[in-house]
Amino acid sequence: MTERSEVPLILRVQDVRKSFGGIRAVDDCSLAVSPQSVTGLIGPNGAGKSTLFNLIAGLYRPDGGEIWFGDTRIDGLPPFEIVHLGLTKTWQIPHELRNMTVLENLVLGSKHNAGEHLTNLFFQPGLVRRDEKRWRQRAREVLRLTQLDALANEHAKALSGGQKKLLELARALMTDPTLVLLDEPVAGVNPTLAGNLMDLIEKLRRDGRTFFLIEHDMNVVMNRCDRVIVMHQGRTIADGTPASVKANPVVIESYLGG
Amino acid sequence: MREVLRFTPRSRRQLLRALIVTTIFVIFLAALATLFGITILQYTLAGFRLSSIVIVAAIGLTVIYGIRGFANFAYGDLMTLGAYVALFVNMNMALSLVWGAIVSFVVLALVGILLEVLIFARLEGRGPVPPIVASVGVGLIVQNGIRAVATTQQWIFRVPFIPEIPIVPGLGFHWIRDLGTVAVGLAFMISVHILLTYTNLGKAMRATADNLELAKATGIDTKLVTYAAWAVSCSFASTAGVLLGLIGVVSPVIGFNVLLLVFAAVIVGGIGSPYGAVLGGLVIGLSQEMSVPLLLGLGASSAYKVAIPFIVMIAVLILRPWGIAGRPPPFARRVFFIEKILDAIGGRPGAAQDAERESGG
Amino acid sequence: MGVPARPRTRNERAGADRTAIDTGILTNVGFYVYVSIVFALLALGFNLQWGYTGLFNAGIAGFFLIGAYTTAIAITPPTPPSIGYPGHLGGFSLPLWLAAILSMAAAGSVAALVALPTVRLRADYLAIATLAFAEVLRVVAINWESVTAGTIGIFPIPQPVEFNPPSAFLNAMVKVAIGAGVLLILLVVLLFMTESPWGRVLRAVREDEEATMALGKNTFLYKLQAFAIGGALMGLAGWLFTITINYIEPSGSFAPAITFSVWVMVIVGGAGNLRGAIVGAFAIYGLEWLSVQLKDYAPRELKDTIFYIRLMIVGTLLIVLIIYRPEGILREKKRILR
Amino acid sequence: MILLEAQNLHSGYGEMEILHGVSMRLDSQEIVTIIGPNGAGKSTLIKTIFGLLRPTAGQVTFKGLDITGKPPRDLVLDGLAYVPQSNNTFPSLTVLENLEMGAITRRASPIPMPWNRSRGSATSPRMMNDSQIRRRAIETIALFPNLRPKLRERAGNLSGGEQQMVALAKSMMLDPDILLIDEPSAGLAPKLVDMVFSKIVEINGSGTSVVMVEQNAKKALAIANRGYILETGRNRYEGAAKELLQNTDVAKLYLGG
Repeated sequence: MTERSEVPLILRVQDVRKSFGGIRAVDDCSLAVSPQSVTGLIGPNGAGKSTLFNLIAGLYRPDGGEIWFGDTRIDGLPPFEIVHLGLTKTWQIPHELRNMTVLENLVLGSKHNAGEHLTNLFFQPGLVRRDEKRWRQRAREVLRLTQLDALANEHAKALSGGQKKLLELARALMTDPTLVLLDEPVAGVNPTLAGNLMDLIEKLRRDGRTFFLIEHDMNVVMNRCDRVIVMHQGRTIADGTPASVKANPVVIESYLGG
Repeated sequence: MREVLRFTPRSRRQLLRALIVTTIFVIFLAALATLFGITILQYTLAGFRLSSIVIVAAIGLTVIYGIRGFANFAYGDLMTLGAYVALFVNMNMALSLVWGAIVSFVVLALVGILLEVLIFARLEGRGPVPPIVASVGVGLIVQNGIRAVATTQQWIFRVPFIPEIPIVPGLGFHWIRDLGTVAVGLAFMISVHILLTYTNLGKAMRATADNLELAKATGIDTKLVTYAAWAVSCSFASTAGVLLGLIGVVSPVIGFNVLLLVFAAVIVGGIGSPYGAVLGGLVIGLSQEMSVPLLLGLGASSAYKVAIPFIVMIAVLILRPWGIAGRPPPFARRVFFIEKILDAIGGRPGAAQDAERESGG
Repeated sequence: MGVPARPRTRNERAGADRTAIDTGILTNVGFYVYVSIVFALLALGFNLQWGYTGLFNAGIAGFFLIGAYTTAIAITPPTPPSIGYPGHLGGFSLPLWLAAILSMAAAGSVAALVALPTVRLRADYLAIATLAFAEVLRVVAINWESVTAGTIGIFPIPQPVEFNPPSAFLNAMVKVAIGAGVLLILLVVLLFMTESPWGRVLRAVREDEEATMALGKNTFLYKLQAFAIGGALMGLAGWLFTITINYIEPSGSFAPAITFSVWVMVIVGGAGNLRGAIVGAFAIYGLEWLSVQLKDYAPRELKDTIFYIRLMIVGTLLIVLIIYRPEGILREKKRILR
Repeated sequence: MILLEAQNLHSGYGEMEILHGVSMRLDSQEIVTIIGPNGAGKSTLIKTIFGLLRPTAGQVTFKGLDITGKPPRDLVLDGLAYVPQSNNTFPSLTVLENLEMGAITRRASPIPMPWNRSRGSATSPRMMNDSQIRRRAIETIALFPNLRPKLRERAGNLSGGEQQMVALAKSMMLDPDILLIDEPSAGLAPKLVDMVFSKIVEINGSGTSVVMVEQNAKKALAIANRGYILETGRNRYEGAAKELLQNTDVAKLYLGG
């Protein structure tokens, strides 16, 4: 890399492309996210935001371009390795594990849990027990943090839409990520809960985590994000503070039409 | 309407491609015949005979796959049922087998609609496994019902005796077994082509298979289309069953025994595509029968020929899971070790090795 | 047991065992119990694959066959070809426990090989590929006479314990004891495995593979493990079947109908429920056993039909259960973590 | 004259209610656009009107008749047409076949069957036979001259803009009274958006009233007579398109206040 900014970046996307059946969903998209920030990604429907998230998380393989997470190049890595590096994503439509309890959903987010490896089960039962205990404790902490503790032993399918969104976030936190990609975290969540959720994100940010989120609720984006990146037709068209983005004529045009 | 009749570049390209493939195949056959003697042509003939039956069945199977989205494991037994209905007409009512086939065609079409109404309509939207399980149940009922009613005895259709016509020593053909089967296979291929390209029902079927939601919003009577698909699928099964009985005997397992061949053909050709089914059927039928001299040459039993189609199928599943003629889905689930291997040997089959399940699932 | 004049189907054999040995109802019940245990092992294997991990295996009979033939070849004394019998690979006279390990290893590793290209595919592709695999294996078993003795099959397979004087009742009881012991051990081990964090990941894969991947799990590896271990269990079932039945042949015992019966057992018992799978096995095999028992009492014209009627009942059960009780009669229980 | 009217519609997906009482009306010969930020319930409204979603409360009337909860098939026969936002063509069918599908509800069955009573008989003037449908397809395609050389191409092989044209042409096959369009501009390059919009104006000129859901508010309002602005499942503003264009609050709605 020839140019290097003074502030180290936690995520760098460079000229990433992805097409589906002749339609370019993401078209030479480049952007960067600085650490310990809450960065918003906005743009009209079909701008390629969710596809970009899937590309970053390794669920799709880019047709071209590079994705760097800190100092690691992550495009082409399988999703589970990317998670282990500290990058997690949530879904716009919650992917809760329906027939498992909320607590089970969370404990599944454990990282390097000894009990998840078959050999340890038989050869290191003590370690497995200790690990599991530790992870359950951690899961309970996260549940308290996300105010889901009352629902710990409910099946995930029994939760309301908003609670499922919270569960998504809680589960993502279990993997102890440094960067969380949130796909519409407050869509379908009632305003009070949404407010709490964003407060929680703010708190976690102060603890050192970075959030990169797609959101359509402009109040959230304008009031809660440090920086906003705007995508339109598969590429970034603006990048800056919420106020500057709001005033940017290119953005207004892409949203309102020119 | 002149432009409608003119060949479009696409169909011209296809015609050209078909011609090239045919020429290569003929040259290949000629080479084989000079190398191994004229008997190889007998195996080729057997291959075509098997192919025509497999094609008829594969088209039927794939039609219901396109509309309903599941692999019908009862299909083999429905073929058997078709053969037995024809047998009943042929023996008990002492009519010609042609009448038997026609009656069986109609009866099986009704059976298909009945299956949809009674069972499969209730399993809509539950993923691929529940209908597979239910279809196995249907298969068990049909196969054992036949055993209970008609015993496990083997039967032979009453058809006029015609001796085989020798062409050259070591090569001969039989009017009914060889020409009849291949002709029926061709006729069904052509009629399915006509159904799908020239009739409203066929177009509506293709549209429904493409996009069920849009079909409903367009005003297509998707329920009627589903019934029609079942009728087509099961009546094709009946004809395939009659042909199977014609080249061999009628027994309660004739259909089940070729079911896997039909599946293999459908997968090789690309599941859900009737044209792929034709291609897959040819590949499967020819590869099975023409492998016989090869196996004998290697000193193996010719019974292993039934394994050949599955080797072809597994190869297709590894390299091109959407089949020869199928279109790659926009997202196919990523398999990292296969990607790594392919990257290592320096080539990936198409960019669509990539992620995701929505369209696959 | 003499040289059978022709290969016999399994239901015939069941009848033959009973009438030839003729040691009363207890031996017969013993027969029911140990064959049920064989099915229970198959059901446990399939449950691990489908019930826990969502991998729909239609080739159960194939892995069963691998286990059975591995055992038969491993434990039989030398059998030279003779008139009317082609002989088979074997003569190793290995101990039973070693044969069990070999069977599991053989079936498990073949399962892993089968899984490698297929577990990434949709459920119906996996079903077709595995069914095809099992049928090809059966064709090989029928035709590879120098190894498998073809359609005639491998026999006699030594009894686990030879009694003097020979006692069918004691033999049956020994087999029941072996079977019950194996089943008990397996149940404990499997409960331990499936209720562990490892088992939790399997269930997560079943619920939503993509989400599990995004939680940092190598889902492909887990699917491979579940499929291979399930296959190994089926291999073990083949081992138990071979040592209890004394005779194996490819046409009846390893036909697809075995696979379908196991499906019913697991669906009756409830996917993702180990005890349910065992209950299902005993219940559904009970149906077959009863049909054999009733055969002698049935009117003449129904004698042959009763076996077919049983399979028709199995088919009807599959349809009715999958429509009305897809989660099984015994539901998967909720896991409350403390 | 009021052609279509929705009153106090409550609707959504499953338990999740998205529309909390939305009303709108469409007069004949009008283009009405429904705009609003993402998640406002625009697409839900149009799907509820077209019978793809069942409202939990409220009423939809068409020419004064209650059509609430009528299946799409019957609505197509009544003279409504709907263009979904994405996946709006049949990819493996040719363009011509896609068009023919647009008229399939009025395709007279060669054999009168008891169950296709609602479609009338082959002699009913509303019914068409194959050659009439073919003729109608050629007429319709005249509106979209760039599709003409591609009649025999598979729709799936066309570009995004062309596919949008095919979807429009397909919905115009029966010359509907009302065309409901869901975000015609989504995913299209600006030049193509202009082309699509000019087509919609043309369609409107031929006598079809249009309800158009759009995100691209300015362009949509530029061609519309009136507009409705939704926010979180409720009516926020309504009025003549020109007034809405000048309303400064609208921009705030989109990019936050």
